[in-house]
Amino acid sequence: MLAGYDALITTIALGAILAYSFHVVLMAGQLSLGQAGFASLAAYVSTLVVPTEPIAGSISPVIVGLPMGALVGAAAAFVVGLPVLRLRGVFLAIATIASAEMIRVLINNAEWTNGALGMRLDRWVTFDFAWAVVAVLAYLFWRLGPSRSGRAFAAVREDELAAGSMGVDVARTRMASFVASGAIAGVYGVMFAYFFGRITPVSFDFSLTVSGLVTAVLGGYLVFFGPVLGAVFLGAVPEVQNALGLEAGWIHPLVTGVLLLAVILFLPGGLSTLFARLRPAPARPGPDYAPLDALDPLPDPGTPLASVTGLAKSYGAVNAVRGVDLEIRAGEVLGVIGPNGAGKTTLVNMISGLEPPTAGEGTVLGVPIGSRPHRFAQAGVSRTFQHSKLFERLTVLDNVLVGTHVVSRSTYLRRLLWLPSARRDERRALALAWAQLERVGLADRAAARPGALSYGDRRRLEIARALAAHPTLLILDEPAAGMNHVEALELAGLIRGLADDGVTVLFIEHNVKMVLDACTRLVVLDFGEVIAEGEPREVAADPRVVEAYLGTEHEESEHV
Amino acid sequence: MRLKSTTGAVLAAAALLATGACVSEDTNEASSDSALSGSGTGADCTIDETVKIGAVFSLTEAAAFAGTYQQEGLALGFEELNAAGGITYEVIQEDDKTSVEDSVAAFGKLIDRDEVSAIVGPTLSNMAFTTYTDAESAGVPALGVSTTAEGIPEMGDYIFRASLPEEVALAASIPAAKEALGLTKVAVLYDNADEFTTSAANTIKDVLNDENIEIVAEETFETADTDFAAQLTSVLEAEPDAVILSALPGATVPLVKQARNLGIEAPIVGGNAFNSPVLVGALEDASEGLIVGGAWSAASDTTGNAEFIANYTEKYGRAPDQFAAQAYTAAYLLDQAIRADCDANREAIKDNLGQILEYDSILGPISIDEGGEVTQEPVVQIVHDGAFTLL
Amino acid sequence: MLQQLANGVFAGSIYALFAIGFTLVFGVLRHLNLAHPAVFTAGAFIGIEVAARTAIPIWILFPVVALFGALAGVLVERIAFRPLRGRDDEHFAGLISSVALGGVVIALLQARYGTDPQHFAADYFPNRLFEVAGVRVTLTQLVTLGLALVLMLGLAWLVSATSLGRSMRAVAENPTAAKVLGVNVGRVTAGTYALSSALGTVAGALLALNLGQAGRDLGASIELVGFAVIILGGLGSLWGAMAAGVVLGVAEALTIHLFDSTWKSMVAFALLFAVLVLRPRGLFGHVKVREV
Amino acid sequence: MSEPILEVESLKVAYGRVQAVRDVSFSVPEGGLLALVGANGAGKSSVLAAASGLVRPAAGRIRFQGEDVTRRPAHRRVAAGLVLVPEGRQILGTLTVAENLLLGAHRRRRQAAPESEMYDLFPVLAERRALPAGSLSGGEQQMLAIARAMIARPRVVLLDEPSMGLAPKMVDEVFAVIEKIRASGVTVVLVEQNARRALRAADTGHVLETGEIAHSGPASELLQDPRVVKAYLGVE
Repeated sequence: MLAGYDALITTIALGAILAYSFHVVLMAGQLSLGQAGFASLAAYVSTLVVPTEPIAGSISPVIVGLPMGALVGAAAAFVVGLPVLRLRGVFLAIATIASAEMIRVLINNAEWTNGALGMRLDRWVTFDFAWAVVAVLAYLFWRLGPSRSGRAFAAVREDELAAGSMGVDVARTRMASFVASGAIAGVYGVMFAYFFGRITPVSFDFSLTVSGLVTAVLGGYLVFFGPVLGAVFLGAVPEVQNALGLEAGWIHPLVTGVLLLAVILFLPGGLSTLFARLRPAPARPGPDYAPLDALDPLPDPGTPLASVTGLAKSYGAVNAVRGVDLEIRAGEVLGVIGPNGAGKTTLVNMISGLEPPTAGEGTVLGVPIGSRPHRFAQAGVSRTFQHSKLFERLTVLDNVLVGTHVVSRSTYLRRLLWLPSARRDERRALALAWAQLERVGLADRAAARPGALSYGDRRRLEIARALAAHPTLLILDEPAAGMNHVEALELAGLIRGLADDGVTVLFIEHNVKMVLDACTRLVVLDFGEVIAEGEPREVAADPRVVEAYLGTEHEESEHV
Repeated sequence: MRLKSTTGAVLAAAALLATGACVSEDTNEASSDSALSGSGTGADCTIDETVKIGAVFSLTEAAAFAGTYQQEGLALGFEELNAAGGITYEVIQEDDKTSVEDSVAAFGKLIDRDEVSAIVGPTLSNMAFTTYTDAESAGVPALGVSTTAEGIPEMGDYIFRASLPEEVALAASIPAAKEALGLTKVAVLYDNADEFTTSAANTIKDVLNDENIEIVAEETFETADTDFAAQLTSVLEAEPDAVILSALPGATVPLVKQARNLGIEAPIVGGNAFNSPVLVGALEDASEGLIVGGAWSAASDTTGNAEFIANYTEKYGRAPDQFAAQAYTAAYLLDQAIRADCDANREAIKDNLGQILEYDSILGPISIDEGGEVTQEPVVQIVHDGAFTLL
Repeated sequence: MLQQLANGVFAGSIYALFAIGFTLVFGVLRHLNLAHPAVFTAGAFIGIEVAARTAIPIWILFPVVALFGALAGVLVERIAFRPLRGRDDEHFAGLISSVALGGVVIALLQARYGTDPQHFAADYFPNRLFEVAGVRVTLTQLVTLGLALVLMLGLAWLVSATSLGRSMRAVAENPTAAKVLGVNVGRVTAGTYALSSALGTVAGALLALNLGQAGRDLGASIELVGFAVIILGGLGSLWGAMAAGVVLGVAEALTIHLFDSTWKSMVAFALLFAVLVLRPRGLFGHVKVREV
Repeated sequence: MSEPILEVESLKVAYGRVQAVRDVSFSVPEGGLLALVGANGAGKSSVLAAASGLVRPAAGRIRFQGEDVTRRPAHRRVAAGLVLVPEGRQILGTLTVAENLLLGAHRRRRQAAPESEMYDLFPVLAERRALPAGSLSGGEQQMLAIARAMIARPRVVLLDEPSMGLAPKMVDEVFAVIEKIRASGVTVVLVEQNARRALRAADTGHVLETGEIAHSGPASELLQDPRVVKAYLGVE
């Protein structure tokens, strides 16, 4: 039944394996194109260890080569990754292409590789073996998707800043995706070598990179089997053309090119777009929120949480913040107000690690100012953003689940083995996330994408995501902007409720009524400096504050 | 990947079940179809069934410069044979897109789905090394028409070639050039990213060694390079009597042109890949004095050569090259093998293809031995007044 | 040695010519147009065909080729990039759609011209050899270098002094602000592609003249070096591309002269890698490292 | 009362599912000065973005000089004389001051040095004409942004938060310039957070709250209206 198709089916499997090595970096939003180099290194090195006879009489000797290839690929990716992972976008792409080309030239000039003449090997890879490897990869990605690590990848892809603020170590996640990509590329190299029985440096040139990238993007990264979709599509198109009687020659690449163009232009998530809708809606967990009780207790009211002195930030000639001293104690709700451009956002960005200060020092929950954002998040700082930074291609529930990153444990390896403890940990994260969705009233929208939410709901979602981290200090940057009075009132109630639960809140707001309703203390910034501080109602009545807000006062006629 | 041993085994089993366990059928059985054997022998042989011949050439991407000539040459050959009657051939043409993946898939299709009697191709030796293991294990005779690398016929009983090995071509052209030009020191320039040219360069160095010719400069470049001035400057400084070049056609034209521009006046000697009218057309004056070893020459008065050139040019609107001539010859060689026993079954073709002795082709007298290797006299040509002439 | 330096400069001028069109689009629009190599190749084929059909002199041929190129550029933008505008995967998708379109262009070239390399008639542009201070140069090389300089200067003038150039710089820096000022962003985008592809096709035709022939892999053969050049020069920097092209050409020539030609291909990428790691802005660029 | 030069009818602006402007209608008579005030996120900037063509409205209509321009691209509105000075100034920092001005003079390329007349209006820019605009101070950049709009000889200028982030002295200067523009007969729509200054300069005012007009009336009345203060501060 498969006679005459097995070579085709095996090359499709190989194409899918190659595409997985691109899939994993694209999942984390990295345009890394060095896979051809890692694959060739792995292929050549594996020839040194793969035995020439089947193991125990029947097992393909390539089984020895695969771990070796994965190891070589991962190690090479790590070595290349150390210097290049500072780069992003097209710079990362070109640097990694350069690394692959350098490896190609090295192999071409080396003695033991036989240079351009290449090596002949036994063809130990059969099509069932190749598809078994694809199945393993698909399994790995299937289990990765809804795990804590999988969400971290997605979060880094969608928004590095927000991911960092949720406690995801962005640099480590990027490196992890890079190394995984190298390992899969290594596996591909070994499979390639022992399927075709022949390797030459030219086998791993730039066109391999292009075809891997094309397959991965064509398949799409919305589902774990995207690379298989891409490889099947590209493998099937020539067959269909043959079946339609199109003569071999230029017409084939023309048709393939046009079809590829059409998929890219009309299916934004690649072919996986067609399947992404099939995913089941997230189910509400049982009423058992008991695991939440195991969360660490919050510090007692009055405990000093943060203390900064002389904090300043300038962008070129513009001084956004000039010498701010601030103390935050557990249990308080601290409002920061001030007109547009007063430096409020810059101030909280420094406190949460998004921007390093140009002067000043201090610590927040023991983390020195100037550290990277995930350090603050891990210490218990959680925040929302003025322009909401939601993970737009994740569901509402997944957005909140990313929030649980710092209070959950990595489950991926245990999920692979279906260990009950992994299930328990994921359930706990889920319970935590649902509790937050219910807290802000979004539980019925769990399966939606953020883009489908109203403005106020997006704000609430961001708060839920921040709360999922079980924060000690919650920073809200203009949470009520765009809300109507009713919504704002509800939000004020929510914030007071948080304070009752022991969460310390720092929030920036323009809606002064809401600030007065919710805050225990008020700081007013103008031109990057604190112009007033203290009990909310007193501060609000301060003429300097009124002036800063409503504009300069020349006549004394309008008292507020 | 860590879980390969455990989960992998389970999933492998699952994958096997899912895709059907019927793949490991024994393909090497000598199945013979009586409809493919006819009556009569030699020129009188008639076979009722259409004989299917597979062809795998690179019709697109890098090696299309050769593959399209091969496609045309082979088609012309079988067209003439069909016109002659007795046996009807059908050529099933596949494009390997100059990629190993596609050549393997194409062989799989031809062997199992189309059930061809024999396969001609592929264009590049690199792909032959992979695809011929499939042909061998399936018991399908494969006849190469441009697979000149060392070791190809040795891959199995079903593997043949009608393409002059590069070492034979060079072994002829270098001594001929030495004799004609009195060479004592030469420069060797080759593409070290390509397998064919690197292999040829190794042969060149051996032949030069045998002939006691000194190599005064050895330079390399890569297939995609466009500027060779730096290498050629080094060659120029070494003042060789001749430059021996091992390059694919894409690099040959700019190389020769730039060499002449830089003032290298020494004769340039090349191998198989030089043997193309396109080269002379592109180089015009700069091609004067090029010495080329190969399997075929437009200037030869071998049997049928003039008609071949005329028919080909009329049919395709361009002059044939060596690739076309060799593919054309392959059609006749297969026909010979089939008519020997009036049997187009794979086994019969295999048995008879290895016993072709002194067949008088447009390449001159040609024979294929049991090992699958071709024997023919190489031609050494020199470009004179814009045309290949025999040296 | 002097000859090798000259060799490097000439080789580099071709690299630079390829790269300026590439870098122009990136600089203004942040698109990495991977159809550029195919358009470059098409330029060579079109140049050869127009020359063969009309026998127009070379200084008319190049403007004609540029015209074709401009049209091709507008089409590339319309087909491969405009439909993606505003999508959140705009840049990833643009890479792939332009690769696909490049493949289509190459297939069309094969449909029209077959698989044989094409070439200018030998007497189309009579080549002459000069010897200056022991350095041999050909007329084609001089024309290439000269044209590269003229195109660079022309482009630099266009970008710095004309209204279109000003609009291009405005779009490059801040598309919203440009829109607010009444710049027709759609037209500037099309204009940038037209200009880039016009430069690319002229460069392709020029390279074909230099090589004596053009195959369908002409653009692909120079693509990777082109990447190296635009990064070395600083993405979006026109003068940087020119300087980096020459630096690379000279570095390659010197590698062959001083070491061994087998390491030549390593030079571009080792240099590129080192620059990216040590100085991501490029040797000459002042453009900030941006996301794609 | 003269004919309205700019009319906005039942305007809705949405970003994805986010409704920034729900239903806003107003009109400005030729030569008038209209102030749109309100808290952050009330939708003020979105109204101007829609009016200038930067975003396409989800619903509603924009009429300029009696013609429907709702579907017209931004650059053609500029050409017709409807010009926006965007929030945050959006000057082109790597271009010189003169080049920034020339970009504004897009439509007047026949005229030699069209930017020179702006130097009379904004003497501070004359001194800096050859410097990159990024080196100017915040106030100077704001002046440049306004000058860049005025050079197109607009009939209506849409000013988005011109006083944002400026020191009080600079704010005075900006408002002085707005007065001058107005005096020259150009219609002005002013979006401001600095409500008092804006309303003092304007004839008419609208107070926006969550994408809708909450109060409107003659500016002098709004200035006295305690509900306006409440909209900002939420205190009585």
